[in-house]
Amino acid sequence: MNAAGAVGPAAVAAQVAAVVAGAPLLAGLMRQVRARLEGRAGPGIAQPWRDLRKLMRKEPITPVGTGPAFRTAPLLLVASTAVVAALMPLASTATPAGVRSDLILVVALLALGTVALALAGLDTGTAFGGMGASREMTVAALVEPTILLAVFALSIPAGSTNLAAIVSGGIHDSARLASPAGLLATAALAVAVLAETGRLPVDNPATHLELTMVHEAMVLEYAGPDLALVELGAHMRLTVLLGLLASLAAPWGIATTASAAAVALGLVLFAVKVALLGAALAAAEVFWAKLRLFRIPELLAGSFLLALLAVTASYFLTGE
Amino acid sequence: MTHALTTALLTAPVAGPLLASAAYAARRRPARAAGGPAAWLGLLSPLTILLCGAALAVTVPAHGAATAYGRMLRADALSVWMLLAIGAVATLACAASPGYLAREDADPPTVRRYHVLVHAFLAAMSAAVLAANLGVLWTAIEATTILTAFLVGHRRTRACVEAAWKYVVICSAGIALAFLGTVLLYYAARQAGISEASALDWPALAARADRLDPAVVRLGTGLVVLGFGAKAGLAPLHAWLPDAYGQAPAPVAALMSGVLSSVAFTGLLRYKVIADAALGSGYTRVLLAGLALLTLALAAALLLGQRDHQRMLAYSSMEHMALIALGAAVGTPLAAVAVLLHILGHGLAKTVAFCASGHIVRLRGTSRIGRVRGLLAEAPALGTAFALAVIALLGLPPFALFAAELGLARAGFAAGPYCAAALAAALALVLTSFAALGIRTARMLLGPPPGGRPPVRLGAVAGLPLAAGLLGCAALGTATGPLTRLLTAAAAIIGGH
Amino acid sequence: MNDAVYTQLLDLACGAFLLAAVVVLWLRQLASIVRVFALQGVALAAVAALLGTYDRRWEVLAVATGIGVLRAGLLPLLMRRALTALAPAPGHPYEEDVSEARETEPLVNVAASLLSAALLTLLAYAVARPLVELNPTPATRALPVGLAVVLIGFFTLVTRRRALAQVVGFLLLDNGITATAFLAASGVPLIVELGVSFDVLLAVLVLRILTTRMRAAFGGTGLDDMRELSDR
Amino acid sequence: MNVIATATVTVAGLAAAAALAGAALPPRARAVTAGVCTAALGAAALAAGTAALGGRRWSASLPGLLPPAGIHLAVDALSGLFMAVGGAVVLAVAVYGIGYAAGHGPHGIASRGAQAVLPVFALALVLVPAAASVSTFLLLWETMALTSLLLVLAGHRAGSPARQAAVRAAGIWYAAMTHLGFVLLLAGLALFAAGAGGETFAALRAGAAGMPPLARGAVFTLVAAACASKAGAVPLHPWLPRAHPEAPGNVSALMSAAMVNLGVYGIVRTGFDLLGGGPRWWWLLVLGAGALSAVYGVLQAAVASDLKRLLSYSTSENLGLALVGVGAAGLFHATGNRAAASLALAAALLHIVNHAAFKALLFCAAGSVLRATGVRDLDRMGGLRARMPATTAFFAVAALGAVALPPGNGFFGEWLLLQSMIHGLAVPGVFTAIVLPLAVAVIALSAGLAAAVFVKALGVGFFARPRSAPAAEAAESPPTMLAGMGLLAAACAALALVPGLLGDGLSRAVAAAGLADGRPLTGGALGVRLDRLAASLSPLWVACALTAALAAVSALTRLTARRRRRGNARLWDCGGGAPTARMSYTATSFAEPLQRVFDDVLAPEQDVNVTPISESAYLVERVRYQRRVPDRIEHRLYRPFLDTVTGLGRASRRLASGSVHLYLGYGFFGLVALLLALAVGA
Repeated sequence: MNAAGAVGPAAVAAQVAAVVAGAPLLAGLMRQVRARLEGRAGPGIAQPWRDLRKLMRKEPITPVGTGPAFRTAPLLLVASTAVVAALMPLASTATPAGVRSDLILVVALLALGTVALALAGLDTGTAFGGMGASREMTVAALVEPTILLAVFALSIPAGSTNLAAIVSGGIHDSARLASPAGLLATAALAVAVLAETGRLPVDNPATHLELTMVHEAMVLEYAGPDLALVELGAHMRLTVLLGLLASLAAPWGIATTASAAAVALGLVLFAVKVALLGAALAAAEVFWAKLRLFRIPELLAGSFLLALLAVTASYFLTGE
Repeated sequence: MTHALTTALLTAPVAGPLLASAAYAARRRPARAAGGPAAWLGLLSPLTILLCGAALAVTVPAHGAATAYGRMLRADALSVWMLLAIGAVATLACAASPGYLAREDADPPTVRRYHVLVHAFLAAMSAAVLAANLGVLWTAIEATTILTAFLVGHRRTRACVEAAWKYVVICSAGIALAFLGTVLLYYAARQAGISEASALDWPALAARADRLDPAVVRLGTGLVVLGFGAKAGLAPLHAWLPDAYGQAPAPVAALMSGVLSSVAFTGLLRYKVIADAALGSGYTRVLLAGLALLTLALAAALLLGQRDHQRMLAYSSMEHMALIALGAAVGTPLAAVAVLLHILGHGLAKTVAFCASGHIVRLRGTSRIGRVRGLLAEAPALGTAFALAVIALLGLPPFALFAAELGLARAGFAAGPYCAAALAAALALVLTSFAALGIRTARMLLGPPPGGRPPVRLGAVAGLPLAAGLLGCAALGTATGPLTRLLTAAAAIIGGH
Repeated sequence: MNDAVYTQLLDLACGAFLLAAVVVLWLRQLASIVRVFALQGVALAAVAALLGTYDRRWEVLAVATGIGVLRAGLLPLLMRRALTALAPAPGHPYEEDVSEARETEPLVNVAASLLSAALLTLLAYAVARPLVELNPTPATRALPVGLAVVLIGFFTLVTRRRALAQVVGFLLLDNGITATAFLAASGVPLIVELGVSFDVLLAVLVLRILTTRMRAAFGGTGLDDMRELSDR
Repeated sequence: MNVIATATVTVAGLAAAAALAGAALPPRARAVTAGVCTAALGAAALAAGTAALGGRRWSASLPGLLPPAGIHLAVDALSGLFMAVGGAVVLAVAVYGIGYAAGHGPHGIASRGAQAVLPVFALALVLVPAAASVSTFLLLWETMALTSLLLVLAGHRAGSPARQAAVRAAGIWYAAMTHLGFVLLLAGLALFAAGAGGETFAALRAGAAGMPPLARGAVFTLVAAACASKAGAVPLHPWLPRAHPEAPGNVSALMSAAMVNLGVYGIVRTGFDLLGGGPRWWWLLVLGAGALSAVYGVLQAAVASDLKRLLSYSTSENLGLALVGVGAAGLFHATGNRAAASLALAAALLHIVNHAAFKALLFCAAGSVLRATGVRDLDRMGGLRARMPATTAFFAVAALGAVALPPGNGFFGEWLLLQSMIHGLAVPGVFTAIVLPLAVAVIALSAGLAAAVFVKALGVGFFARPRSAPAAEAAESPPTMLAGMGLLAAACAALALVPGLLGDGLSRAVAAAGLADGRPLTGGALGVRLDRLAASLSPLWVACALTAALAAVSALTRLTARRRRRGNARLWDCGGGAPTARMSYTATSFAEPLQRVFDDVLAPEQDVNVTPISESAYLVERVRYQRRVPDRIEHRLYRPFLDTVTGLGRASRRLASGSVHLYLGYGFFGLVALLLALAVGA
């Protein structure tokens, strides 16, 4: 096996490692940005990591009346997100996973984690678990058309749903990204990402008030290592989705060749891009309020419209 | 085939039942009201018809039409097919008769009168089928009206008298119109130079029909269609049907609905052959298709509001006769095959349905649909027989009516846009009838047994004819086997031009 | 007999034949109706006899005799006997009840009935045109009369409330057909004629028997009582 | 002798044997013998179908049967696909049915009649795709309809009066709608036969090109409407959510997994093979109906709380998706994009195969639950995973397929469908630019809602704690039922992991429909690659990656954790403390947000009844709250029509008033009208 052959698998491993290790840091960064903007000192960006370590040390707890679904959901959440991290061309398109990095598959794998958590929420048999699951699935169901339509819009210029192909197409032909279709699709995808990751204005990750909880209500019964996994999974999802957004909107720097240096550069740029995006999101969240649950469809309808416009625009601008 | 044998085969279907009728009339002292071996002697005459039909079914397609008594009686493939239908349905009906009479607790004179009339009725139908002369055909059909009038009024209740009166008055008036039509046709034939002896002779008329005056034939055929249509249950003179079928003894209702109406319709078909040769097929097509659609619409509308299961079956008969008429209107060879299959299939299925319906009336003491519930649970065999008969009548496989309706649809859509439109309308109406019939049957059959009584057994004597009828109908729908040649030959007579 | 006389006589007989049908519509007393019906039978027999004499076909004469016996004799006799059988027995509380003997209130009143008869006759003329044109002879020119009587008979059947009146209607219809047969083609073949007559006779017998049963079951022969069998 | 011929003859023989066994044997032996014979029938059909998918062909004609037309049979790869699916479903469900029937009394599905009819239904099911003439097709189609109707009615005397009434109503709806479909099909095919001048499929194929466009359009519309009704497509669907739930478990599995497919088969066979494709509007109709059914079906499923009703609406949804694929294929074909057309058709067919596997399993599992608890209402289930672990596992496997997420078996089909849409846009046309994005949105929305639906079904129905006594006392199903479900689960797994093995067969089936000029997709055990399009997917790889990641995460957690032993604790519930079962979320509450979001479409009816106590108007004694989500299409489209027809029937009773004068009057006016017409006409 030559050096070039080893770079690919190494890049995949590096991506996964970066996402796993960086996700809590991203969360910490965002909280820190928020705290500073709100005039607080903030716990520092490593706080999520400290929380996770603390939780991992606690006794694993199985609430009475829950079943295997409850226990496996956190594992599945982290595992599916890790697979997504491996699949996506975050740092390099020239990985062995690149040929399989199908955009639809990525979306589906992320949805798999959501479904697993929702089932876990129902498995507890508590009112909160059920409520969280119900709301989460409602939002997820409504987000789906937006995401897929945005995917559709982004795939048209590349003629493929392969992420690596889309990203390398974006690198070689930057005009695509600035086209109306590209912008509209990215905007639609951004809204969808907010909804998928449970950020404001769709859900408030910091709340524990019954009436406003969505994601938190679902995982209310988790404790100890299980909770750590759930938290880690949520952070990873955010990182991966922001990474996806970054890769699609600003693919510059992602390695297209199997060279170790390019991959390292790509990795650094990935961290920077995601950190910037996260900071921007955190800054924006300071000025947003959470929407009522039944106002969320309006937001999602708006993003759906953007995605639809993106598709038609991409048709009318490229289809001659 | 020797002349004597032919004569015998043509005579027996008329003479046999007549002899049986006479024998019953002569028997002064019926040992018991019903049952016993004597009751089963009644099966001899329908079996005679069936056997003669079978024998003729072998010879006629091979050697052409058989005649006897100087062309008074004539059996072509169509007659033989109808003879088979009469024989089959009559065998079932006569097999069901002893059971019916036993249940009615009829007194000996009534039983005797019943048998006398039923066998005479069979003779009249055979005569109508075998008559070569249109006048004789008419006489025989009018004779069936008179004979069945007493059978409809068999029980002498108010309802029976009412039904019989309506039956006789409406049918006689209708059939009188048919006679007027026949007279006009005779006039046209005489003016066309056909001799007095053969001016009403069907083969002669059919052969020389192109010489007849179109205007007179048009008028005559119109009257005949109205007249024989009354007997066949076609609008506008259809209204006697539910009353008569509802009040007649179940086996007689089966005979009337199963074969009498189609015998009358075959009579009509004979005239249609002449009219088509004289006028082209457009006139009878419009006339028959119009009446068929009208009848279908009436039957569907009345089925929708129906609350009585015997009347329901009567309206279903109207529906089927209308489909047969529609097939005749289409008139292609395929449609003719469908019509003949329909006639025989409907005869068998309707016989089973009416006999089962009779048992139901006996079981529940009423023919109101609303009063019958959970029949399948209460009387499994009877319920199944009724269900299967209705399934057959709804035109579902494997019964013959499915094959017939399939053939009709194919033929109809192939016969030009107007036929296709008529057929589309007919299919819509049939769908309505289907739903109405289905809903009512479901109400009667389904559900738990009322009152938790133990299941009622039907018994072999009552069950056998029902099973035989259903089997026959299913077999006919699956394959015509040895009857195929006869079927083709008969279809050529009514649709072969 | 020369042609002019023959035509005159034939037209006279046909006129009487049609007139009798109209008079049946006019009358209310069932007994009178039966009497007029018998007269019509005579007219019919006369038509047949005239045709037979003119064509010198003696078998037609024989048929005419038979028809005369049946239509002017036997059938009216049967009906008269039915009528007496229906009348309340002496000493019966309703002895004075004449409803059984009268067609008190037909479905369509007498004036409208007569008007309808006129219209039906016109219709018969219109319809019979092709029949006449096929072979214009004095006999066929009278064909509309036969058709008109058929229509009037049917009309009587539809509008009369008494069982016996309805029977008369049916017989008018039948007379009309027989007349048509004679006028058009000097009658149908003998065997057919026999069969037809026999059937008509039987039909009337059946109706008579049913009338008796009706009276036993319903206490009268008013057809309006018979509405038990319906979908209502 | 040809494999297919042998298998087909075997199928017929086994059907006869099974029907006889069902009709004649005593109760105990009946179910076993008939079941084994039916299973063998399924296996034979599967063999025939597989052989046909492998490229073999067979045809036969029996002119003596079904006068006057005769029977014509022919099997090509397209027929083979549907035969194989039908056969496989029959095989597994028949095994399941042996145990299922044993749990019921002498009536119902275990009765003589039902056991005799079931094999005939199976026979018709697997032979419909083999029909090669109009008459044969109609005969088998109607036999299938009739036998399934009889089986739906099998439970007519069981349960409460309300349940009996529901069975009766279901039977009537089913009979009427299926006959409507039959009439449409009859009209369409008869018209086709008339136009093409022959009734065998070969003659139709030869004569179709010569027919005028209007006639072709009429034929297609009629046939497509009939087939769409069979496939449960909106708005011809009302029979489906009634009949499938009321049918016994094994029957609903057969109907929902195998029978509805034949609707799609009819459209594909007629539209592509026999008519040779057609203008865009045909396929827009199909696509529109498919999209409507997909969204409407899944929405109704989302708010349904009756498990079997939920599954039936989901059938409507999935067949809708297949119809979207068929419609898209037609659209691409009409615009000349043959590659995308064959891909879309392959996707539709694959989706049908997948749907058959998971829906049969879902209905079997639902049947097991119903048999064990007598409960169909999700609100009264719960906690079954403890009492019925195997059934729950099977349901979960199938549900994973139904939500179309990896590694389930539904994912690949929908992925393929989306791929065909994306690549279909490569060919210009304003039409496709508008239609395809909407179709993608519909697919996505239905996929998203399907996830909510099956999370609800699995989470509320099987997880948490029992919410009623029957659910708490449920017992696991007997081995034969589990074996049947195991077969289906194995099929689901195989389809999920190595769908590529179907690639050649699918290509042949698409070619048999007259679409492919190459092989739309190639693949083996490892993955699938699309012909001429840059897309590939390896479900096996995804499954392995997921498993590996799961193992890694699990191992890492165990390694880093301080304490390994899991402790038990009371449920916290935000401090509320161990809630009772009555406090847990029900299916109704789960669906409430979705129902509010789609309020305008679903138009739920609710009814609040407040009873104050007698002393005071302000104190409430009882509040009765009732909410139903009726099938709105049925209410708005069918009810008024049915009411009108019923009113017409009632009014028309006056036509038969009993007056002899009226009756004679009909004749008199008929005569006068005839004479007038003749007089005027002359």
